[in-house]
Amino acid sequence: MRGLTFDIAHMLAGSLVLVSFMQLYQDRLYALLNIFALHASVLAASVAWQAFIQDAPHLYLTAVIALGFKAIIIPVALHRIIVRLGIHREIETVVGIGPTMLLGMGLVALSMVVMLRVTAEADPLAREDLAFALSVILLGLLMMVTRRNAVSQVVGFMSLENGLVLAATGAKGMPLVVEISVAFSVLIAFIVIGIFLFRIRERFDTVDVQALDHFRGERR
Amino acid sequence: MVIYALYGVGALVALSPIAVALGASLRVSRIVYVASLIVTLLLSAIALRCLFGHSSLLGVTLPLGLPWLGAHFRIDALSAFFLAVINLGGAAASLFALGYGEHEHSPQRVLPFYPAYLAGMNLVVLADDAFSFLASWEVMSLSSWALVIAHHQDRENLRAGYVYLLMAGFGTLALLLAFGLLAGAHGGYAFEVMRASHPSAGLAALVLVLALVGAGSKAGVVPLHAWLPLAHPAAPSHVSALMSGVMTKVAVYGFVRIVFDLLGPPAWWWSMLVLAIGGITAVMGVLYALMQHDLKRLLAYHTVENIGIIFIGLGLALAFKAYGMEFAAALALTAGLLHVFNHSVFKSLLFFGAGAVLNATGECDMEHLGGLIHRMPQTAFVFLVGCVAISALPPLNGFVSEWLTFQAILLSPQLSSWGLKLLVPAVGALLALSAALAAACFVKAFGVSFLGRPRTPAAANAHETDGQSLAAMFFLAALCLVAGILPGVFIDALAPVSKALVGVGMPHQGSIDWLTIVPVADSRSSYNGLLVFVFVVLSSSVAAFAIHRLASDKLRRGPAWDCGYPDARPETQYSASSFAQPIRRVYGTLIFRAREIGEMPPPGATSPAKLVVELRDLIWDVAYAPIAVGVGYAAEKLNSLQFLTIRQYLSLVFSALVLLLLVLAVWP
Amino acid sequence: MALIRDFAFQGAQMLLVLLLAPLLTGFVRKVKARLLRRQGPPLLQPYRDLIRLTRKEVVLAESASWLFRVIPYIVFAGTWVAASLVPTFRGGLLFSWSADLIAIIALLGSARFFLALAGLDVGTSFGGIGSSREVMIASLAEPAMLMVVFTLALVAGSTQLSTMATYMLSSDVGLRVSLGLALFALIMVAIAENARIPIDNPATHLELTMVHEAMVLEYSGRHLALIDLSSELKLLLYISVIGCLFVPWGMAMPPPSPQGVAIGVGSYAVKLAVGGVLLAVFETSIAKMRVFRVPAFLGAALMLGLLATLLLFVSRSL
Amino acid sequence: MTFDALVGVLLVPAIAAAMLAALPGYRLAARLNMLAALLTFVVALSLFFVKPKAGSYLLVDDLNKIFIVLTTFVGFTTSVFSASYISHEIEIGRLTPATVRFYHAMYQTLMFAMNLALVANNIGLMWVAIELATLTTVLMVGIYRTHEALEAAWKYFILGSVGIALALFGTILVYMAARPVVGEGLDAMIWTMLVQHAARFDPALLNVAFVFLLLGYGTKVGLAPLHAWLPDAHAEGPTPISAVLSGLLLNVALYALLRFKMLLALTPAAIAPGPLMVTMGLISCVFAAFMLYRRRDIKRMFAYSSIEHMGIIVFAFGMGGPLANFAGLLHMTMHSLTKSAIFFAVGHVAQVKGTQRIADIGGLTVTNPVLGWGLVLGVIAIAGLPPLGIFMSEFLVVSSTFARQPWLAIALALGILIALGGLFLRLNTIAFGEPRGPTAPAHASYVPMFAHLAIVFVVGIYMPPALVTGFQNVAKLLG
Repeated sequence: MRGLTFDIAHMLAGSLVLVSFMQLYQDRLYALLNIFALHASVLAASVAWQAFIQDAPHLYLTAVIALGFKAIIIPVALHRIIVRLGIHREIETVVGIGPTMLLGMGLVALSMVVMLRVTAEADPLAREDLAFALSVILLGLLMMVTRRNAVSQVVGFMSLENGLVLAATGAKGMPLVVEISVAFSVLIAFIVIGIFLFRIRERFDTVDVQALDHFRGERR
Repeated sequence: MVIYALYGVGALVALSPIAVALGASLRVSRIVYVASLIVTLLLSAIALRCLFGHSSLLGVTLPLGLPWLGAHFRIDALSAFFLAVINLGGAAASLFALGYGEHEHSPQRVLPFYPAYLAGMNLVVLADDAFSFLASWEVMSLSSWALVIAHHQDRENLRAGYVYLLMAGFGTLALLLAFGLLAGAHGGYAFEVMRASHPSAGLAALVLVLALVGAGSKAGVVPLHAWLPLAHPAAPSHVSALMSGVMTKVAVYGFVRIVFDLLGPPAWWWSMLVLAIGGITAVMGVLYALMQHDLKRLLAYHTVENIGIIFIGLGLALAFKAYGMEFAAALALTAGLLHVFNHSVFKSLLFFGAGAVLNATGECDMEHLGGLIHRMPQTAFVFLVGCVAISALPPLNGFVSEWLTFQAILLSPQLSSWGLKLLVPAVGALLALSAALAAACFVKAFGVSFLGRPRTPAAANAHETDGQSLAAMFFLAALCLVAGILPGVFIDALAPVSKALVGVGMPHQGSIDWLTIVPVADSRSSYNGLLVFVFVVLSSSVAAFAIHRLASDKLRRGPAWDCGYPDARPETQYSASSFAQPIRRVYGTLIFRAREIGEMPPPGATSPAKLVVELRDLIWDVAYAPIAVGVGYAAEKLNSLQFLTIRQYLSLVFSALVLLLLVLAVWP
Repeated sequence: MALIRDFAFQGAQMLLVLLLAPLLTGFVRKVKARLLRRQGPPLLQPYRDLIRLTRKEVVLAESASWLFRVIPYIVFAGTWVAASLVPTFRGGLLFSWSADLIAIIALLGSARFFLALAGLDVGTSFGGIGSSREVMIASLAEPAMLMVVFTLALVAGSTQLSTMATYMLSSDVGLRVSLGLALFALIMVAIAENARIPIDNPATHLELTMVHEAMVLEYSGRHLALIDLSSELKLLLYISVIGCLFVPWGMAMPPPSPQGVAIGVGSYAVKLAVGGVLLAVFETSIAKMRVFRVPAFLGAALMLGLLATLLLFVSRSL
Repeated sequence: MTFDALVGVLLVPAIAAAMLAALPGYRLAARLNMLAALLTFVVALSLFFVKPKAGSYLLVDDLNKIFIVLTTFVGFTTSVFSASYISHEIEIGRLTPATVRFYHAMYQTLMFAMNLALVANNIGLMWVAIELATLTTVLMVGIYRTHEALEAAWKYFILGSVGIALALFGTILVYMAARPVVGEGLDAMIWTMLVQHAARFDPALLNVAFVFLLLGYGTKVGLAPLHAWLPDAHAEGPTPISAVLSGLLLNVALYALLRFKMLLALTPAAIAPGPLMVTMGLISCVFAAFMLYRRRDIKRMFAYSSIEHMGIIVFAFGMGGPLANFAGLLHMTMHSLTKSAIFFAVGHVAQVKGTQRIADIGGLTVTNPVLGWGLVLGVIAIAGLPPLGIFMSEFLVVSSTFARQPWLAIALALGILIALGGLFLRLNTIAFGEPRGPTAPAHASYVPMFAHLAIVFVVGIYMPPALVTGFQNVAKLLG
């Protein structure tokens, strides 16, 4: 049974990394949102599995939060925003998809190397999870860096937070305060972003960060 | 004793807020200057008392500054001497300012800082630990900076103040590092702790270099002098006098304190460094001065020259000390310190004179002056005294200290190091050269601005300056004469200082008959200013009497002969730059890349012919301009980081993260 | 008693230099004239000139200041005092210790300083030319002179003229390269300082070549007399310095015996005569150089002096 | 949990925030704001006399006591300044009463968040508090709704939340490291517990954790190259907020960093945090010094100077040792006071001249002498010239470093010198020279500015023994 639980957790976490790669691969906003929803649900699954094997019921709550918020509400809301603001649908990338994927590979390798140096008596499950979580975080960050489009940057940020949740749940017995704070922060973050998008709507025709950066402080 | 001195300083410090509170008016300026005059006089009395042996070397420690250390203050012979120099200069300046300050058009930018400036300089020489020393040092710089930019509407003054502040900060940091070395990792910032700790040879050498850079940048040692001729003239004249005559001496004090007192036994090659720099500074300074036509700037450059002379004396003292020749060391050190005093006297005098001229004519440019001796005879007289003194001519005081320096140089063959054997004569030649050039320089300064015929209406309508200013100038002139004809007294006063620093003092001069001074031995060399003075006065008056009696004393005024050229206009007089032309031809082409471009109008054109003289300050071009350009370049390049997009900033964060993770990955 | 005698000697010395100076100048002129196969002025002509000048009234330029009138006396006094401190026929003068060689040079420096000021005082172009060139020459001549002094002082271990003379008399001097160099430099400096050909021409009044004369152009009457007298004194002084330092033989040393003094006076006269003849010959046999060749000339003197000193340091250390 | 001073410093701002959110009328609101801030400060002062025992959520020790008092004090003076500032803003119509109500509520929320971060005994709680502080300041930076303000807020928001996310990951890792030793659950996040058992933590985990915490909280501290949000946020937000950002929020982030440094220092096998901090501090100092030269906006210039000083402080703490730590603490305190004073002055300047462009401001000492000389004094202080407090701390940092690491000290000294040049280059045109721009008299309260400067001046000359012992204890604590 021990082996199986481990394999499943491992499989779920790994698939989360895989989905992050899929996100990197996308070049259409809607597709990106769908993939993000998938990302969130995989996260929810892995959190639920963690809740089961750690028999820590409060983690189920986290799983539900993840599923509810990130897999459903946020993608839908972003859908709406895209429609409302009439953001054009394809994602402008800085680096081409291919190089980005390669970079991602490198990052995953890096996070493995860093994490596997951790002494083994911290239980292997945590180690694997942390390794995957770190790579998910780095991939999210990579996405924020290589995408010009505000929405995709937001998505990158979200997947980064998913990585955080994964790590938090991987941490055995971590108090609920953390998950709540994560959800809380995501909520606040989302609200603020929403406010900003609308304010920006008032002033700009696009939420393209380039346009936002147009004045850049002292270029007056 | 020291506690009274501190009271005095406290009084000065208290003056600044009072000046701010009372606001700017004639009455307030009188109050401030009278008060600082009184306090400085008291302080100089204290200093002299300490210098002539009645000082208890006990210091006081106030619960200020670094909490666990406290602020240590102490008066030993060295600080007593410099305290005297500072406060004599300060008293003279305050007296002068009583009259001069009335013409100040923005007193509210001068009055609050003037007492603070005096207080800062006093505190520097009183301080007995690194923190108080540096703090007072910076206060001194800062208040003088405020005084330099007192007339801030003139952009040149602002620039001068800016350069000055940067150089001051640079020097302070150098001193800070030097003290950091002396104090060690555990922070033994008190001076007695530093004396006790003996740094290794390499460390000591580093400290010496840092001290030379730090104190030298304040004293105006070439090539760190660039700020000096900008800042000193920019300030009001009594402050210029203080900066040139006194503050540079405080810098010299810093150097002496660190190198002779705190640093322990010197290595022989240190003196080579100091000597070389001193010689170069002396000659470069006077050559720069010769090229100027602004009176105050000329005087400022001349300060550089005298600082060089002082450093030559100090360098010789280091050399002799390194070889354990105490008496020679005492001679050289005394020569240097005596020149410190002399220069503070006549440089203040000359700056006062320049200030009086500035008040009377509104001009400091010699090309616009001339003939002032007719309109302001008394100022002309004291200025002449100052010129003779600074040109190291007997029987005034400038000659005595240079004579002593020469005597010290003549002792140098007994040094057993080859480097010094070859260097010292060369330095002697440089010293002689600078002395001769100084004479030329002041013939120019006095001759062009005071003699001849007025070149502008302003000069023609000049008026004699006020009583207080004249009083201050006559006081200093008298001091020049006294120190010139009775040098023995001053040499004996310096004996305790050299006893404290190199072990012995010069032989006691007061006991020698006829008030002669004999530095080493009777058969070797001796000088008697008094007799020379008496002889000159006697013989000249005898000659005058005889001729007027026995021959004619008739006199008729007529037009100038001038080889028969009729009524030449004042413009045909020699101007400052034309006076300097021969010397510029000789030295300038090499050092200043001096070029004379003559523009002849075509035949028939009525426009006048022009002669343009181009001078380049090579030191600025080589040492300073590149730094400014470099900083500007770096700033420009880095500035692009202000204009990135959010995504690019994120990628900065991202790459920092990846970098650190890589570091962890390869961490053993 | 001894003090009185010393006073007497000192006084005699002062008067002697004062009286001999014009004679020397006249002598040089005479020799020059003869070398040029001219009759030349009588030997005593300089005295006549001086007396005539003192009798004349002074014509003073309107723009001249009080300083202009004081300066001749200062210049004269400075030169005279300097000259009277140089041992001529007898060493160990009473007041010789009141100023050593460096101080004497500095005294001459002060005289020149004031003379240069006088050149600027009236505010004419020629005065300016004179003083500016004078200070340029001095700025090179004085260091050269000081280098010479260094050399001699290092040899003799003193800057006291009498002591130096005594040392030179003593046997342990020997023949030194640096002394030769120093002598050479000293002669060059002396020529320059006394405004002789090739540096300057005391006889000319062709404006653009004047240096010394241009400075004193505005002087007349007694003032001019004093100026001339002091330049004559200066010439005498330099010759006697050379004599006292390099050919001190015959100089009477204390305690003086009458015959010693007699020998001293005689030898001194001989030295002056020889010096004058040599000067005249040199001047007649050479042409005046352009003003801006002068720096090269004096720079050479400075280099010689420095070289002499360095050689001395090196030889000392061996 | 019984009510004590700790709860007080949290409750007062929370209640005040609620009231202000409800309260219309900005004059009354401003007064209430001042009152609440003053009350908080008084309560904080009481910490010196009654020492509450550390609970499992809140704690007070020598370290955060200093921070709390400093924060509440500057919070109070800033509220005084903000009253006059805001009223002027409403007169010229840059702000509407509605936004002002929002502003006041946010101000107290910010106070609450910062105090919470300081007194939290739980790393999770501290993280939440700092996150809250970030979000509130984001909202206040954007309050003017101009292009630049929105852009600045957006930039601040994105960079800030990324940093905060990294910090959270670091926190989780610390928990992971602590769990095997301390045991599962809440205990593994409580400072006091962590510090007790830190020696047996897994070093490798702590290393990774510290990297994330350094980058995460370092972003808030404003270390280069994570600084990008700081200048714009300072330049575009209302000036009181700039003062609070520079004076307080940076300190709070620094406080978190220091806590974790202590933790790491207790674990022998882990990498030494010192070199990392020294490097980043040095980079920030020199970089910001160069950035001062090309500035055109006066508030942005002083924001860069904040980066420079944060660099110096982090450098000092990185060097470690009693002297350097003491210097770091002193420098931090002096910098908060001085920099907020400068921002008070700058705020009034900008209101008088109607612009923040340096090119349009000139000759202040002629047109507005009090304001101008106040600014000059502030710049002199911030440039590290005596007799003001920062000179003392820089003296200690440089000289104590030079004996240990000469090259580092020289680099730092050069940075300081370059910064001096940059600051005075601009000050020359701002305070001196020909007057430029409107010359209306500034109707403002100079009290806060000169109060700060007076404190800085006094400390530069005489440090009260109580302060000294307090700092020295903390310096020992920091190791």
